[in-house]
Amino acid sequence: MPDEIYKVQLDGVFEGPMDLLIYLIKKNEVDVYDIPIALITDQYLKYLEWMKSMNIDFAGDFLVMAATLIQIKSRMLLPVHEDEESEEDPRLELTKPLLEYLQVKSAAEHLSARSILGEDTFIRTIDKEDYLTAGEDEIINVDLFELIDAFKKILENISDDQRLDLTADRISVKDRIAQIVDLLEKQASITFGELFSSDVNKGEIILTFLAILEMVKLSLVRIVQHVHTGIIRIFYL
Amino acid sequence: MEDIKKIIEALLFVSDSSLTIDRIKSVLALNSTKEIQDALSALSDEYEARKGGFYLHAVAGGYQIRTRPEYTKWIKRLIRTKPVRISKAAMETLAIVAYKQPIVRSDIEHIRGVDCGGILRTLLERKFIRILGRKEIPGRPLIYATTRQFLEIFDLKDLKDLPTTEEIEKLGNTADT
Amino acid sequence: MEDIKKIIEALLFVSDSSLTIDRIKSVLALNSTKEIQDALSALSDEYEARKGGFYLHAVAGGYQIRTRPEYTKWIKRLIRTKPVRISKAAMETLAIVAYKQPIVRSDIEHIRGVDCGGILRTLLERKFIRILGRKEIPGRPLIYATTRQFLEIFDLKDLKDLPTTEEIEKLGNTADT
Repeated sequence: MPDEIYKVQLDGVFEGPMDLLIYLIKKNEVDVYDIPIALITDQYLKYLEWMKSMNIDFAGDFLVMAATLIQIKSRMLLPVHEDEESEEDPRLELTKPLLEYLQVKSAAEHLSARSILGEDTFIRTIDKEDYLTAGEDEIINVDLFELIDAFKKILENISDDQRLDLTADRISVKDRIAQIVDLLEKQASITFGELFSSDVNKGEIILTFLAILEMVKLSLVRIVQHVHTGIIRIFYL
Repeated sequence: MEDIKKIIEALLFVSDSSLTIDRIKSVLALNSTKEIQDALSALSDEYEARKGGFYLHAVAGGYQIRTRPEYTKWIKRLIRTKPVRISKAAMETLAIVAYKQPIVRSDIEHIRGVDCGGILRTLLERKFIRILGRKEIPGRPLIYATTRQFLEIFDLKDLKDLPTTEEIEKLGNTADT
Repeated sequence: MEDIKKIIEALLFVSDSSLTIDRIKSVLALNSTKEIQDALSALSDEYEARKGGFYLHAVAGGYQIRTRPEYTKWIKRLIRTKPVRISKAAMETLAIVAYKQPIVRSDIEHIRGVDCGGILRTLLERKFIRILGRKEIPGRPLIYATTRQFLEIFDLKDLKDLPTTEEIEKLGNTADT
């Protein structure tokens, strides 16, 4: 076994536990639908041991799979009662994901085998600048990833305490502010009642309230309460 | 007609992605789809007749001028650019996104059995995949899907052009034996 | 000879700069300059005869396929119309506004470390951002935020759909492919 593993090693370390399992199944020429669980578990664990002895780092996923294998193996050892015929083969837990992964592997191979642009065929690469008059610098296509990427690069250059306010909550408040501004742009003022009527849950109400507070702080709005009716109205400044 | 053909040829020559008929229509401010279709097929016929270094290819719902595969060897000698080369792990992840889209990261990782964060980032960067939005489940994870560029790179007219997994398996089985 | 012409056409087609005869010679591993010259003039004659969207241009001691100037107008329309294009500096500024909104100019400039006046104006003109109001601090600076159009362009339902910074970081660094 160690020799064989060494050979495998030359082909590259296994990407994950599924990769290793599929290798073992192919090597032993066994049926995915009828996996000799004891044999495969044994070889799987030996491989992990070998990786450890070679000081090769491997992800925790390998250990999770090892636990799964051992569990299936022990369930297989339990006596099957006549009346429990309908019980699922414990190995199905392994077969289903293995089949799915095998499908993915074939699909990936199919993609690799296609005629790939930039590899098997080429298009013209032209300098768009020739056609642009404005002195704009490097032009990129707008795409959400570009936006995230731009922000990630900025983040790398700012200190930690400045980034604390970038959690999902803060973004929700910002979102609510944008919605309120949209409303105010249409009608200049809005009552508290109108603003909260659509809010069904507590979280939403708090969010709206936080948004209004933030807007007041930013002097985006002015809040006025009518002396007689008690109606609170928000004015867009 | 003659002129439209020439303009379209010039457009095809500078476009870095495949041009849809709708796009050509809006650039030319034309209403007639037929005129554009006729010009495109006339161009294609011409390129086939002269059998030059390039041809008109229908891909990603549009049209693109590409070099003929028989000259790849020479082109590679000229432009020593980084080849597209995609790692096996990246290709597997891309295949999962392509076949199961829209899909969230945890589902991809469930299938592959390993962390895919770095690979997803690479695929995003190379514009093979994009973020579609968020899934309305706890944690509101990001949803991934393939891009138009993915279709262009892998020479697909549309997503339906991808063979089904059963079709691939049949191909694989015959190749194995 | 026929073949050399086609190969050269494919090379000219993909090259982003002009090709010298020496360069072509080395790619084709040919000794004869004449053969290449003949192929080039045959190509040029062909392009002139068909009067298509492009021609062979001799520049800086080399050759290049170029689109005919009479179609520049259309090409500009193609490049300028969608897909939306934006400069890198503008993208950075837009990212700051998107994630830190509502935000004033001085804060944006503090993060980017450079003047952003011109870029903000462009982003306003293109309706990516809008002015929310003025901050009640000395100088009463303008407060910026993104627009509905911004969401549409980036295919976001709302601002909550923007990946959070933690998510961005969790994606980790680009994996080697």
